[in-house]
Amino acid sequence: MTQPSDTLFELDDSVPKKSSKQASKKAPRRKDTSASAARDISVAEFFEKNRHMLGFDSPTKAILMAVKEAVDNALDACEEAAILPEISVELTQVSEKVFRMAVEDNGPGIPDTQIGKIFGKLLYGSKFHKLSQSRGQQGIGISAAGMYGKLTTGKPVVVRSKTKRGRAVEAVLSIDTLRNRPEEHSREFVSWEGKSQGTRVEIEMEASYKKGQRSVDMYIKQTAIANPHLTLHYTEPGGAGITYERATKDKPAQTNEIKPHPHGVELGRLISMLKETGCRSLSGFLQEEFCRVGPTVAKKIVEAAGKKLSLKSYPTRIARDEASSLHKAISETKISSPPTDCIAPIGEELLLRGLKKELEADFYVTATRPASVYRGNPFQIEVGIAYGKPGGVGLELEETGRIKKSKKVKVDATEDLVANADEPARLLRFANRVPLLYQQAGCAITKSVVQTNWRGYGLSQPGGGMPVAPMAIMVHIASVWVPFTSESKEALAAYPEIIKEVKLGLQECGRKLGTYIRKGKRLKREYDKREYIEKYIPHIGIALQEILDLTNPQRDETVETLAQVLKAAPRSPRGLMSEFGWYLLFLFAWVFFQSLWISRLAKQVNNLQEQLEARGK
Amino acid sequence: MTQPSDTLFELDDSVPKKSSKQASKKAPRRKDTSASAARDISVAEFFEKNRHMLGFDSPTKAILMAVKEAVDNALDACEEAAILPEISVELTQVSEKVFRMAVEDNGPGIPDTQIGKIFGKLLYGSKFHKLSQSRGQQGIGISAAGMYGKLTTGKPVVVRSKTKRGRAVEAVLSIDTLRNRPEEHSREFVSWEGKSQGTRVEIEMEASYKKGQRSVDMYIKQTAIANPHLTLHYTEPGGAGITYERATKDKPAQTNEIKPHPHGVELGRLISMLKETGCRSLSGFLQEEFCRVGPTVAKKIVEAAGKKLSLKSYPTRIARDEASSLHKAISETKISSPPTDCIAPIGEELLLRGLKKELEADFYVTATRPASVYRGNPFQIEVGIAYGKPGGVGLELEETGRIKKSKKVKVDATEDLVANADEPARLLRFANRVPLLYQQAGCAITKSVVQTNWRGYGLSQPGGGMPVAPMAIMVHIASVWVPFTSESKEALAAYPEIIKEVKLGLQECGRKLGTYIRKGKRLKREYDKREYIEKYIPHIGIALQEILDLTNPQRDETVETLAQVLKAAPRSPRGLMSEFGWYLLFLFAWVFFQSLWISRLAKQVNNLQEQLEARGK
Amino acid sequence: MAKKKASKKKARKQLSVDDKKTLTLIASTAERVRNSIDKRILPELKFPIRSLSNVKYEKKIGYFELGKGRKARALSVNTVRNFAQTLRLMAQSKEMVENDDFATKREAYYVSKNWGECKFKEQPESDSVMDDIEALASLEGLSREHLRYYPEEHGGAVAGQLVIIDRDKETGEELRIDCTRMGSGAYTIPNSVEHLKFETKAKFILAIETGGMFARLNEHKYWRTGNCILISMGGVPSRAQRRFIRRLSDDKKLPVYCFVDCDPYGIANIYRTLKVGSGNAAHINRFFCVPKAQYLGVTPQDIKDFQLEDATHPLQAVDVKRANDALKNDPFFKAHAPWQKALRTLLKGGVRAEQQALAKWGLNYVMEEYLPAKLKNKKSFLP
Amino acid sequence: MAKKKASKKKARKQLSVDDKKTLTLIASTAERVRNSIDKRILPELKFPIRSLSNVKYEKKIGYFELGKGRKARALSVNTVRNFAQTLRLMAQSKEMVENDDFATKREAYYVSKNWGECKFKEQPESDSVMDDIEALASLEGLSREHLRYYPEEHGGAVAGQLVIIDRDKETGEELRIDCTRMGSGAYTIPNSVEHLKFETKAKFILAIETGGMFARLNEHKYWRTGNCILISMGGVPSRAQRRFIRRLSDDKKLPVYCFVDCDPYGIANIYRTLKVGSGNAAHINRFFCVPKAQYLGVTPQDIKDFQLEDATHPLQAVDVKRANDALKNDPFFKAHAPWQKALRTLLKGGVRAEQQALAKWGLNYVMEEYLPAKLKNKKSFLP
Repeated sequence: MTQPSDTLFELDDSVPKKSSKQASKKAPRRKDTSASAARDISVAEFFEKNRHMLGFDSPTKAILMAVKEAVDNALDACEEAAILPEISVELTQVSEKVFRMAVEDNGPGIPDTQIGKIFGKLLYGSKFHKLSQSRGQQGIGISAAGMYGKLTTGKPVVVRSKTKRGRAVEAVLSIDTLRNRPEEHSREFVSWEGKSQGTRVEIEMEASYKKGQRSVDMYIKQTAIANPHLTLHYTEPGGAGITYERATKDKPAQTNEIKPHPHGVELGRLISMLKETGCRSLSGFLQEEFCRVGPTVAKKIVEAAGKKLSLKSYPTRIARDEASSLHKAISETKISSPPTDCIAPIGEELLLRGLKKELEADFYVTATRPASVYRGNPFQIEVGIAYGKPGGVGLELEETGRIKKSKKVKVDATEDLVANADEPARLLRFANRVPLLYQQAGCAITKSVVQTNWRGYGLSQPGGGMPVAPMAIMVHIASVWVPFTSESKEALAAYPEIIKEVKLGLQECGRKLGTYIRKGKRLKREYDKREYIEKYIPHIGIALQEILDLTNPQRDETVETLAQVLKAAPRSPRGLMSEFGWYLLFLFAWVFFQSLWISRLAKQVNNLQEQLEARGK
Repeated sequence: MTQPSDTLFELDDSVPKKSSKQASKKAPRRKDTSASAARDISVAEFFEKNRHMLGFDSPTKAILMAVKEAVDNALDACEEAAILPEISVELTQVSEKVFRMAVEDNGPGIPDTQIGKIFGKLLYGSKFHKLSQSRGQQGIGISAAGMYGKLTTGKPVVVRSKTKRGRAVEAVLSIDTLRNRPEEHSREFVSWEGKSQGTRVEIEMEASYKKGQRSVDMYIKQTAIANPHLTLHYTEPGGAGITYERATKDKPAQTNEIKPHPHGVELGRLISMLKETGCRSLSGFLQEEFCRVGPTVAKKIVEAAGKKLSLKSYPTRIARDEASSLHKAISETKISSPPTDCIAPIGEELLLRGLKKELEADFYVTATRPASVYRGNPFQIEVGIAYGKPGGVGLELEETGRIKKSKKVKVDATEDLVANADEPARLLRFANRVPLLYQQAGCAITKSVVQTNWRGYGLSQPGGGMPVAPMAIMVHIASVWVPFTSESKEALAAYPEIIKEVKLGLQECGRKLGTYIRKGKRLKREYDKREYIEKYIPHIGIALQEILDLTNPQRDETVETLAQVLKAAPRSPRGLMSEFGWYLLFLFAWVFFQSLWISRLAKQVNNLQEQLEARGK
Repeated sequence: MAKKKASKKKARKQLSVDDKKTLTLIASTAERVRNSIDKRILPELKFPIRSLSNVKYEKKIGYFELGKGRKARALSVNTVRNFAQTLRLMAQSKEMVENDDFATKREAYYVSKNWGECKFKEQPESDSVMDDIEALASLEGLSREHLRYYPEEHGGAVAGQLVIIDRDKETGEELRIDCTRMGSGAYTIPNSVEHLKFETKAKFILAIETGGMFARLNEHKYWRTGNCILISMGGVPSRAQRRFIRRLSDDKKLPVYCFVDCDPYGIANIYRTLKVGSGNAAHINRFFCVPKAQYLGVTPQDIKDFQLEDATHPLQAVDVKRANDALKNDPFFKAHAPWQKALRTLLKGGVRAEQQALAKWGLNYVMEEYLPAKLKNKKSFLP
Repeated sequence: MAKKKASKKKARKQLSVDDKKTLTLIASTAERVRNSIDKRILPELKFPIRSLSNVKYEKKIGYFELGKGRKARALSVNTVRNFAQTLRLMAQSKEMVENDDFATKREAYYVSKNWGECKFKEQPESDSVMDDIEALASLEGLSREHLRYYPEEHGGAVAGQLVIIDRDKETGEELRIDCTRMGSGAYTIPNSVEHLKFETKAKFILAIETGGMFARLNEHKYWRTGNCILISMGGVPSRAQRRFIRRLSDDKKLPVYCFVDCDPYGIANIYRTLKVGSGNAAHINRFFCVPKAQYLGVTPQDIKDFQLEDATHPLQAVDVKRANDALKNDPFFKAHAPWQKALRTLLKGGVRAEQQALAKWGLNYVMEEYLPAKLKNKKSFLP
């Protein structure tokens, strides 16, 4: 079965093996026409043939995907090295159908030995095996962009990199799809003036450049929103550059890698972990390989797992049936949620700044939910809402209590991320600070927005779909493992835990928005009503004059008096509170009273339970 | 960069390498906590973590996917070995959430050496590198099913296989996801009574079993329709078995593998082919590596490619720029379409039999389109339509010309694949004879159905969506490479060539359906009208009697005469042909005349062109 | 502008008692408002609540009556426009009473176009304010017609054993209109009938739903054989029709027999409105309903008795809803067991029959057979 | 059944000329059908085509006239039901003429319920067959009323300087109805007016769109000051109204002035129908249209002349469409340049004005200012 002779030709990369005896290195596939010859398929070959799965299915989308992968990598690198990122993206049109993308960062640079694999090998990366928050996770993206460039233009990727201590290196390389390994065309030291460290990637590819909701421009703009610590220079093809300045110098919090949480591990995975571990006791295994398991919890688990297992059982010798009992025991044991220092949300304050910087609106609100867990993976949801075209409500309250019209702000419509009043709200989706531009309909975030009752916040929501309002909704998920529905990372899978959290976030923002909208509507009403007074009082005078045959001075005196009385008491208690209104007030009061009552009871129950548990121990 | 020392530990499988020096074979990942350590990711690990991408995203879907992969493999194996397939599928409920699937075929069996890799390694198979029609193509399916089973129940796959000459072997194995290689737990010779050859796979998995449009039952039934040469035994969990007998003993035509067509090759691919080829001249390369290229075409291409290239250019030495010219030259040279003996459609006749066998309807029509090409890949579209609940129109014409009511046939509603009259038509999608049950909305076939104008055939099509009719539409694509939108193989990508062909097929069937529907409607009208005569003639008698003071005998005589006259000339020419009608007839005649004229002219043009070309050569 | 025009009109010779009452009502209302302002208290107007919740039905009284519920509308920013419009419409009313003139509701709406900002934007606005004023007036026993706001619709046709006594408004001459001498034509009821007097020897009034049936009975002088007065309603009777029938039946102590289609609309809308008025206009019922009215037919029972089954139409969903509403929510139908039974029969039968359905048995079957048969057995009438 | 009933009726004393013509038409039609059958040829009926394509308008004649287009309906499986129904309705007509009776369209529909399978399912069916018969009869100068099928709707109210001479059908007595002596009420036009005679000293007829306006003019006896006859149309005039106005204006050589809202509906529907009839019922226009009618107001010019701008409402989309249709497709409006101009003015102004809008200047402005001003300058009328 094994063919050790073959391995002598190999470099350090996995090379497809053939069951045929043919061994020519140059043309490993030629002549191998025996129909039944089953063979390994290199993952690069697979994705080359199925590149639409990676998002490279149209020229318009391809350039967006490439920019996205390059920028994501640059940001990840800067953050890992605790550098305040400054990234430039430059698109150049080479010929009618060919564009060159260049992305340069001020990150730590890439060690010589890594350059080839990072850019010339699929499924290679530092992020897949870790449970920690990062933009990339699969080790496919940037290599796939290079592969696409090579496939459509024949041109390799040009990478320039300088680490703090090393010299700047420029490598020209492509991916050997048959073997899924890098092929270096050249590598040389170069001088890189004014650059202390950083990486620059250039890829030429067949592409088409368009503006709009799902364009590179949009990706760049949304990236600036979600990464307020980033300075981003962007040059569109043949166009002038634009710079998004950073809004803060605070870098995102450093995140820690975590071990898997016991509740997220499936039986099969548990069995392989038992087999692979270096631990020599079950107790040690549980505490070492998982988070949130200490001696007490380990003991509880093992006890629940039945008599065949003890704390000292040797992990690699545990049979399937016992593993199954162990798995059941884990699922039945109460274990605290995973630690959340592994995820770094943007934060309500910074998110607010990001929104205000890039979206012109009347009202902003943001919410960062507490961390939660799906399938053992911690995640955290953030929601932001920008509402109202400037000047939309158009009224504001002076300090003295008078209402006045507010000034109109000029809006550049092409740059506007906030929907028009008669359009569905715009939805901006982010995963680990990366904007998601495609497959909105299939995304768990969209589902959550649609399932939220926006009517409760004073918006219209025709047909139970997206709310229709001058509004942009932003939703960000930060997680150690974002559950994308496909390799092209465009939409979230609909885990109920995620949908629930997004909805809670939307509701939190929605309530504040609702208050704002109601306030706006009330101001408008009051303003209109005061105008009424001035309009209609004279007519009461005329009518009284006609009926009671008053003289003109009598009439004017009555009008004057009435105006004074009415303004002194602008709202008669009856006008505000018809009989109906009093009932309502009473009911509200009752509800409030009851809720106080309920919360007190709940606290009591909690206290009692805690006491009970404490005694149980 | 290379670490040859590591390779000594390897078997013949690709094992992930670590850049750290740690080399413990038992626990290759432990302790490797350095955050920046980039590493290979095994493709099995990747898909284990992303198993929703393969279709294993819910327990209901998982069992369907597993059955599908197993049956597809069995059918492919039988066909490759030219065996008339007989397959049995058996589902058993093991516990509340766990089911066992067993699929057994009478195929050629699997050679000992292959069993492990076929069931215990992702991206391994005989079909990926060939351009020939088969059900499986990616080498992922059945191994992924096993991996899912292991992950959810911890139980390995049990494979039993017997080749014609060998002894029956039973292997128990699972996939080592970390290394993407098979792990055999046991292998032994067994006796397999009454079995001369075949394979049996058993997988236990977490699953849930439901009936309905996207169930295992539906998959089985549709498989029987698309594979009329297959006998299929199916046992549902705890239920009685059902057998779908084959409708024909003719096996599908054997298909040939083809070489790629020059027009389907992208620049990057061309460059690698030039580098990998064993041919020593450009002329030879073009003729050897591609289909439809002979000496003349090769010459034309090379001439068009410019002066730097000649027929004798050494392929591996052709530089990128010249390759680019060559690529352009290929795309500009006229080359015949690829051969189509690489695809085997079901055929109109057999498709009709399949439909009649499994769908009860009033009217059937099928169409097999000529083969066509997308991105250099030959494909062929087949369409079938089953229309009308039996007894729906409810009238038939006797030989004598009398209309009578036809007998009602009892229909078992639960078994019915034909939609009800007020529902959208059911759509049955097939790719290389495999039913596609999920993602109907995103499929190119659905797009084609929706874009077809069904109103023209007398059906309603509200809102330009699916036609609403008591109807099932079946569409089959046979191709050497089916462009699925994802690894779970549920929907076709929307290539314009494919959409065009599907629409043409639908139109071909639609026209015949339209004729049938119109005939049915006409029969119904005539029947109703004859009844009229009997109803209303007496009233003419009464009216005449009242106005003209006729005696009763006079009245009856008039009525009798009138009935005779009316029945002798059931349609008065004026009744049929009002003035308006004559205009129409004239116009029709004119149109017909003109079309004759046009076709004659077209023929002339054709002839002339051919003559011209002949002279040009 | 309106004031100036008014001064051109000749002064009224004499005011009637009702007119004086009306002027007093308007003046006292305005006076209260002005006094309130002078005391620097926000003035308010009190209106009866016009909704079903403020309505009661007693068999004895025979019509829906307004309850004691009042809503007070205080002057505030919310109500100032409505307040001004109410007072201006009252001022307009005063002017019309003084000049013996009137305005239709539509005209009143147009008059407001001269009020500047205070004008009504749509007629429903002015109608609503007018309804409030009418409700206010109804407390003093005054109807909208007393306030000189007349309905747009005229009052349907009258024929038969009746002499109507009117006067020439200009000359003061008494006019005697003999409704037996209209030939195939008929007398049209004016939109205010308060001033009419009657002479009759008829035994009853027959109120008919459709113009077609009225034409048949008039053409064949059924009022002579039946010794009655025929009144065509043409659907739900207008205010003027109801008031005319009410005054005629009160004055001359005549029973009123209602002859309408056998369907929930004929029963619950046309007949019910004629007899007891409507719930949401309870403030006017005391003037406009005809408690003496009885339902002659077509009854659900008639469909069987006169074999009309194959000349019926199925009840529509809206019919069924209307009938069920009547059964469950309408105090009138709830108070009368025979109606409960009849409506249930109707619903069970599932069909409705029109007056004209009787033509199935011949065009004049209705005069020659149906009406005589029904009148002979008044117990078959429904209350 | 119908036959049996009929025999019970007393025989008619004497048939009028028109009645005889009617009976001849029915009999000859039936005769032709029977002869055809006897010759074993499928019988056919020829009807004039009732559509705009078979209509012509000449200023001289003054109304839409039926062209020469005929459609032949041969008996066939397609037409047998319709054929039978046509003949049965004609038989019914014969019976009614002989008995001096009539049926409304609705009654005719119900009569068919006794025809078994041959009965009409819905009234539109019987209406359509009746329209065909009417078109057939119109070729002989007979209207539907001659066939004794009367419309459902009555004919609106009449007041003013007119004595209508009718007769008591039962006693034969002559009845003189004096329309100056109706008080605040009015005379209702019956649904057939062929037998009426008139006496009048009035100078013109004023045909008024709304009941409200009619009530005002009648209440204030405008017919006395204006020396005219007032007729209330209440929207598009019914057949009986149009025939009444036509016969009155023909008999007494009276001009007819039309006073309607200034909007496309008032102009293109109400006035146009009164004056020239409608395109899709051209077969009846010779009886029903009033070529002498003139458009008094409210004209688009009046909106400016009488400063009604702020009492107008914007034209709705349907109004604009109607006006454009009239301009482009209506032969009547195309034949009269003043109307072209007026409609363009209306469209340009973009607003419509109702009769009641004049109330803006005071309730009686219409009698005291508007009508006198208009009548003084008849050139301001539109043709």
